[in-house]
Amino acid sequence: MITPVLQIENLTVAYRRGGEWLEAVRDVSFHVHAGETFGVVGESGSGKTTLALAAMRYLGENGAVKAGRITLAGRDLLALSPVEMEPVWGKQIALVPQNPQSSLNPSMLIGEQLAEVLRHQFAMDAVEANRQALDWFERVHMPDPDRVANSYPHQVSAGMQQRVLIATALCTEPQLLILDEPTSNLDVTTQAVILDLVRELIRGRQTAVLYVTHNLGVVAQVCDRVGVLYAGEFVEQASTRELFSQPLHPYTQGLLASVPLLGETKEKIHLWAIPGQIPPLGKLPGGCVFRPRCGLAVQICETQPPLYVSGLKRVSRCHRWEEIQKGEVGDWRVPTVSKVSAPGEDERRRLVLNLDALHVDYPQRPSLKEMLRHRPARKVSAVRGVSLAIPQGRTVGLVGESGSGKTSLARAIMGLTISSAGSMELLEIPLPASLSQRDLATLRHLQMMFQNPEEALNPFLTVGETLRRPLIILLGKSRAEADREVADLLQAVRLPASYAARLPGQLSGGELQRIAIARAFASNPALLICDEPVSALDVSVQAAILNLLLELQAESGSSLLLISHDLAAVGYLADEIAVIYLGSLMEVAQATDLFQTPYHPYTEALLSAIPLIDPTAEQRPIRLAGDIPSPTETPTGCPFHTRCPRFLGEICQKETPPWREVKATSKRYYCHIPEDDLRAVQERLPVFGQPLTG
Amino acid sequence: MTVTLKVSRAPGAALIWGRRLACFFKRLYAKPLSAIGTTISLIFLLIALAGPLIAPYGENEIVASDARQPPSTQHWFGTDNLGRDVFSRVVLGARQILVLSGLGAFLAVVSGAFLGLLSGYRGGWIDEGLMRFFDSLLALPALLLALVLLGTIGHSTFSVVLVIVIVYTPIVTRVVRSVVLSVKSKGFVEAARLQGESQARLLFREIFPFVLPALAVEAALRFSYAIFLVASLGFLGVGVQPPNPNWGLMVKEARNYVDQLPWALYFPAGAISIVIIGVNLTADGLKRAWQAAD
Amino acid sequence: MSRYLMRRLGFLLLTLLLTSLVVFTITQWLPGDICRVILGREVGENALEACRQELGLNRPLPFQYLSWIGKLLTGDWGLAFSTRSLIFPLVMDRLGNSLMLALVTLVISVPLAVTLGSIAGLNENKPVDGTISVFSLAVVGLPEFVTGILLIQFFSFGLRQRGLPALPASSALPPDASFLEALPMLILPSLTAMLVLLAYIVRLTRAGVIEELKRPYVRTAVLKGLPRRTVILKHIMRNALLPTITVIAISFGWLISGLVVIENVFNYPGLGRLLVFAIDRRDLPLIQAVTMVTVLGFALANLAADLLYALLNPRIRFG
Amino acid sequence: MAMQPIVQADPAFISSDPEVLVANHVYDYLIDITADNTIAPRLAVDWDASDDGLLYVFTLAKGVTFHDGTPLTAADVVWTFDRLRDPDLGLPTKDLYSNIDRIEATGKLEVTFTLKEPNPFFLFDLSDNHALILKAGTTDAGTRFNGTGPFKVISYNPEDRIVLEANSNYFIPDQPKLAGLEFIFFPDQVAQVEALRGGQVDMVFLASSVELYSSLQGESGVMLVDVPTNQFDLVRLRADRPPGNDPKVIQALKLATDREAIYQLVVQGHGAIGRDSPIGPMYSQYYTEEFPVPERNVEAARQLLVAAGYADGLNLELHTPDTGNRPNLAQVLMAQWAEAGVNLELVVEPESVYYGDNGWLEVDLGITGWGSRPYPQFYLDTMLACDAVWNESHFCDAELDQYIQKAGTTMNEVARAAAYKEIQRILIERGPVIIPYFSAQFTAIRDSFQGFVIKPFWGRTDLRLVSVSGN
Repeated sequence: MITPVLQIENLTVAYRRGGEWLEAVRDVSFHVHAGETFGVVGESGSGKTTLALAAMRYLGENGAVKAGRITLAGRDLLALSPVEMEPVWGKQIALVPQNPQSSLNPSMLIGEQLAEVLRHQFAMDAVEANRQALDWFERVHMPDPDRVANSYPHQVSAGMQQRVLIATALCTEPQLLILDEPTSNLDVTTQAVILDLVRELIRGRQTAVLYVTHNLGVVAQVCDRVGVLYAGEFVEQASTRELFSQPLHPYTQGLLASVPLLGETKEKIHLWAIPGQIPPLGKLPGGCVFRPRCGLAVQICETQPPLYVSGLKRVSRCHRWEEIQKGEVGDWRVPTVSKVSAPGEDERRRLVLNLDALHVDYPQRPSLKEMLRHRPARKVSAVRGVSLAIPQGRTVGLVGESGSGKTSLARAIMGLTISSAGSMELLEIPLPASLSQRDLATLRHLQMMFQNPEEALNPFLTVGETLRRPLIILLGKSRAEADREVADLLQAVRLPASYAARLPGQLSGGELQRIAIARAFASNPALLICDEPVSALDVSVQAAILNLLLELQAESGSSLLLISHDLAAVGYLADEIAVIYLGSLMEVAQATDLFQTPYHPYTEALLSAIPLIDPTAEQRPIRLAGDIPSPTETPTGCPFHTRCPRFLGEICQKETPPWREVKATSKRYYCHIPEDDLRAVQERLPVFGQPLTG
Repeated sequence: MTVTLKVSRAPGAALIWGRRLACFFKRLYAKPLSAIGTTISLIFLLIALAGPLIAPYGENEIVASDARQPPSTQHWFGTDNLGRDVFSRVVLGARQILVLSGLGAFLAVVSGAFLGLLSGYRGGWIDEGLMRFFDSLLALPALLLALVLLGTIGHSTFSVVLVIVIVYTPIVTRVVRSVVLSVKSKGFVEAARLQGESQARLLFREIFPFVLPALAVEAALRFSYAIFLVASLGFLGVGVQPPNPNWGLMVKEARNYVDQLPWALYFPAGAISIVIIGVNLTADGLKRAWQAAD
Repeated sequence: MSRYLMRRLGFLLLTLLLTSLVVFTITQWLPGDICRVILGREVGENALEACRQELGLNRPLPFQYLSWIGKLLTGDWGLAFSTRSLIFPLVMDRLGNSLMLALVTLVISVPLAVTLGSIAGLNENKPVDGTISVFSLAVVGLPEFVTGILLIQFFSFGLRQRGLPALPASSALPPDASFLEALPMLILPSLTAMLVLLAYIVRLTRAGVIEELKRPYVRTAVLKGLPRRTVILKHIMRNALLPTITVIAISFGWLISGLVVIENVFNYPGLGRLLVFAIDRRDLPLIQAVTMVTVLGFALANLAADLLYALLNPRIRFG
Repeated sequence: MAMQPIVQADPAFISSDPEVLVANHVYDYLIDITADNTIAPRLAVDWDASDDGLLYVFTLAKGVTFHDGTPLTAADVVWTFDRLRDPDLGLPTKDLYSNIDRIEATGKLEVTFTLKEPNPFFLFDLSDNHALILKAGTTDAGTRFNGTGPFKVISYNPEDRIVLEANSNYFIPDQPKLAGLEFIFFPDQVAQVEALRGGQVDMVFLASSVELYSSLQGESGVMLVDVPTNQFDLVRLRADRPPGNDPKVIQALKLATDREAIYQLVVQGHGAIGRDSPIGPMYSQYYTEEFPVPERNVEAARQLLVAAGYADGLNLELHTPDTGNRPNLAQVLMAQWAEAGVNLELVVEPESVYYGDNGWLEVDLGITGWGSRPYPQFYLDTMLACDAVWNESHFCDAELDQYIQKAGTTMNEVARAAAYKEIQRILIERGPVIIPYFSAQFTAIRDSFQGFVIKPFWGRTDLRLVSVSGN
């Protein structure tokens, strides 16, 4: 048994908060061999980052290792003093951090930040170090390495910054590489490129890799073995293939069931949501830590389960793992029972919202030169002529990456940002561009939900006061009536009536979002816009919120505009989906049709970039070159032509493409390539595997 | 110096505010430094309020026979060249300087809060115009502006208060404006706008609670700087009329005979320093308590 | 970068214009009669009238303002009413003295304050941080005149009474004194100014360093295996010093206010004493001239700090 | 030497001590006043007056030249005095010399003055502070110094210092004894004392500041000179409108004032106690203590005020310049009068505001400082006579006026002394003025200097005789 590079046994780490010690990680053991990629999956608060930092011996002042051993290539790290750790940090361990923007020194040239490591670790002279640095930039496929080396971090895109950090980490050929959520802040297309790079660099080396993330898809595509972390404890460890095909712990099964697979619409399956939420640090239930949320909890579960060996190099911390293995209990993927929303019989259903060539521009502060030569001030056009119709009672999804203008569109509809051109109609009545010009009746029919639950509620007002306000102002109810209705609203979002007296500070992210939903539905609006409703929440809580939105929409009959970067979640919830890129729509189709060929090249790239949860599925890699162009100089002709893998040439650059109808489906797409050519090319190689059957 | 705010809110809210203020004070006394500072500030506040009761003599009461005596049981801080009891003048001086600076600082904070809220929330040309004007006022160092103003509108307590307001309102406005700008873009403010909340209620129910902690810290800071300014003006003999027991003026008068009557100089000078240090420590404590509360 | 420069210059000019308006209107309400000051109190009415006419006090205000601005820019600052002497050389000479005192104070206190602030910041909540913070909190409290008088009592009287060589208590600089001759007279005033400035800059630098330590790029630097000294000097200090530069500009404003008091305590012939002299004499043009010079100095200091900040901060330099 | 900054260089406008001292050494007077208030020759070596007192003939010293070399002639003297008395120019000496009929140069070095009426004090008038002889036709006396005096000006830096050097061809042989003079200006006196202690200056004029004087006691190497003078601070109440026009109020204020306490507290027993009349002990031949000054009686004062209709207290604003001992005097008065029910509100102002247009000649209650004059008549003519130009108390008493007129014109010494006695009686009985003290003048000079004699009006001190022993 060759000694593993990283060996962690019975590790317990605790943080001091206000005098008492709270255990973030309890009795964790695992090891990583050279050349092996071990994934640690867990939601926020599960202690995965603490584990990564503990492995590097870089806990903050108030964190300390209470028990256990950490050995790196046979050497006990806990015995070393910080000064002795310096060479270890330099040569043997390396970290790729989560948010690249703030992990580079803002006032130092990028090239220098890499060269200084080479100079220090290998005693290179300046010239040699700079040459090597440029060489490493080549290896991480950095476009135009010279320019990047001589520019500052704020002048390059997030993707490029992450490449610099990867180069910095690998340039000293460390024995152990730790990646802490390296791509969670990146767009899905950029993430795909970075993941390819990581896989390529690891394959050639004997480096042991510890990959920490909350994204199941990424783990499936990158890691060899996986450990599932819940509330500071490993509940399961297995090879990636075994874990995804046959999870042996209720929490893992619940996770896999609560994440919508690409292509699964609400007609096909009903997402399983794990009830309750993650226990706060320091208040753990007795016995099995997952007991309060577990569907299979029985009497024995009150005793702390050990890590049962459930297979070759496989463990599971569940008393009933054998029953799960035999398939007797616990399968949550349940096909949809009832038709959630009856598709509209009369096709010419009333349109709740109709956008006609909507434009949103932000004027740039003109520089003195421009003022003198009175050139028109440059402007950032975030939304360029979007036309969209949302029928009564239907859910329309709007999918796009950051910088695609989806939030600007939402704010323009709500009147928070004033649209510069185009018209809007709400319930077939013209909608004034600015919020201040709209009367209460219009406001009542148009509500919005925000992304960050922490900022959705005023921390100084109780939940009751927040919910009471729309009832009084928009629906003109009296104080007493409003108070009574608050209880009903709370009940509708599955929260006890006693929450009315609570302050937002005392609630979890999931609960806050539920109250935000209650507030939005309070005035029974015709249209509710949700801007990234679940992206700020943990995976296990997302499913519950998506299902809640589904049920409330069905009950109230209002229509929903769901805005997100997560194509899978939108695919599950929306009836119709529109894909937006650089302020213009690329493709609009019914949910089911969107996942059938022919795809607009951008949609195709999106689909191939999303990491699938099935490790066995193959995906044809289609990668977009360069970065999203800056909104001030928008490309002529087709906006996507600068990065389109199916670039035809002159025609894409010069002429704006027509909208093409796909026969026998509801799909329309915005591209010069005719339908048949597209279908021919795309059908030979499926861009993403078929969804997990059964 | 506590900013007493008469907020008529539902009982629930009063309870919350009560608890919030209580924990504020608890935190103030948590750290040793701010504990000392708060105690000093409260003691001097007490002296200012109970001034006439404590002071054995009037602020200008002259006992010709007792002139120029060192500190004794009868005159704790000794007497000055005109035979006035230094201890009484320091105590009554406390009232005069604390009330003057307190009033000035309070008015500056109130007007600063209002202007800050207005320009922060409304933005547009009001914000631009106000900020440019305040920039020009801030270009004049505080004491310079005070000297020129006092030199012109004449020496009276009213003019000193006016100077404090003119000198410090721009600074408070800037602080409040930055808080408003950061809160204005938060989700719940926009949600309130989307639900038809009126402008006024939006400003005072949604945004103002966030401004309050920063305002309290700024108020304490302005209060200590105001004392600093009033004392300095007193020393320069501007803005205050003898026999006003302004500590700065007492130091200036005592300076001529510092060799024979050193106590007439050291006690007022000591008083000034201790009060300012006390209020500074309190302001520092407030800032830490507020940051911890976040 | 040039856009940033142009905008800052634009603001500077606008600020100066507005300040000149503020100064001009304020000084118009000066009670007290200049001519009475000049001609003494026994003079007859028609002599007063002649004097008012000569000094142009009767012309309508806008004209007075425009002619004042015109003269201000061309350097012809006219005669000081009370001393009947040319204002320009008088103010420039006093400006020279004030700048000398200010520079001596800044040259010593700024580097000292930045080092102390950084040390306190780096060892947050350790004993060394405690002592530095308490010192800076305590000293900020002492008004200049209190520290000034205490220093005189101790270094001047105290030493002389014990027969030791004592520092001069008053700094009445002979007009053509060289720097060396003036040095002993500069020690006490600049020491007083330094105390107030030191405390102010230390606290702000300390906050800057603490803020910087929390930033993630520090963790990256440490995990690169770089020695702690390089991490501190090359990474942390470079970014921590940025906010300190704006602090130094603001402290210049503090210094000017402080100097007004210090110059009066030590009778140092600087702009501060000249201003109090002018206000006491209700000498209109002298007050206006001194105030505008001070404001110009203050505004230029702010501009210099802005530019320095932009140069060192790549985010602004490269837009 | 340290002193307050001078504001005025043109002799015609000088008023403060420093200004007179500087002018006194750059220019020369026709005739000078000695330390004991007698007339002494200076530019005029000899003079005689006609029996009817209307004609005065002066003979000028020979060989006198201005600093720019031009010789002094009678024409210069005539031009100087014509300028001083010219009604159109409105100079301070306009009224003083209004009694002169004409002035002629009756010889190259001989000048004759013809008066309209006899004036026993004419010689004193000619030795007034402003009467320094200028070169005929001088226009820029305010900025350029061209006198005949013992010192020449090298440099004048208005707000910092003025440097003089000895005038080699001064008409009096072996004078001045000092090689040069340097007057350094200090706005506040405390700094002047520091400069003396620090060795930066050799002489400091402390005016009437008693504190600084006592603080320099026992300072090694410094000689302190204390000279009683007739300089006094005048507390006066406007008598032409309420409340001042009611004699009961005046009497009440006098009764409420404790002169002994003021004398001890404000001037610490230096100088002399005042008796409410400008005729101080310095004029031994006219000064009398015959008439008793009202002793302090708070109860009587209160009764008088109640009788005058101010039962619930008399509120008054007391204006005073912020120089000399006047602010201290104001604060002591405030405390003393408060016991009698008079509530004062102090308004301490810079001199430029106090002597401004609605200042000392308008306010109801004020404190004005009056310099020491060689002869008392000056005060009576300019301050107390009905038509006096600076009658700040607007007091017009026929009987008093009659005595003033008599004292100012009679050539008979005995008659004049009797008139002055009556004037002192009237002022004590019903004059709306309180003069609590006559202040001494203090000077501190390094003991390495000799021949230093201070005059009552400090500015006229003569430094020509001062010399340095080898130190």
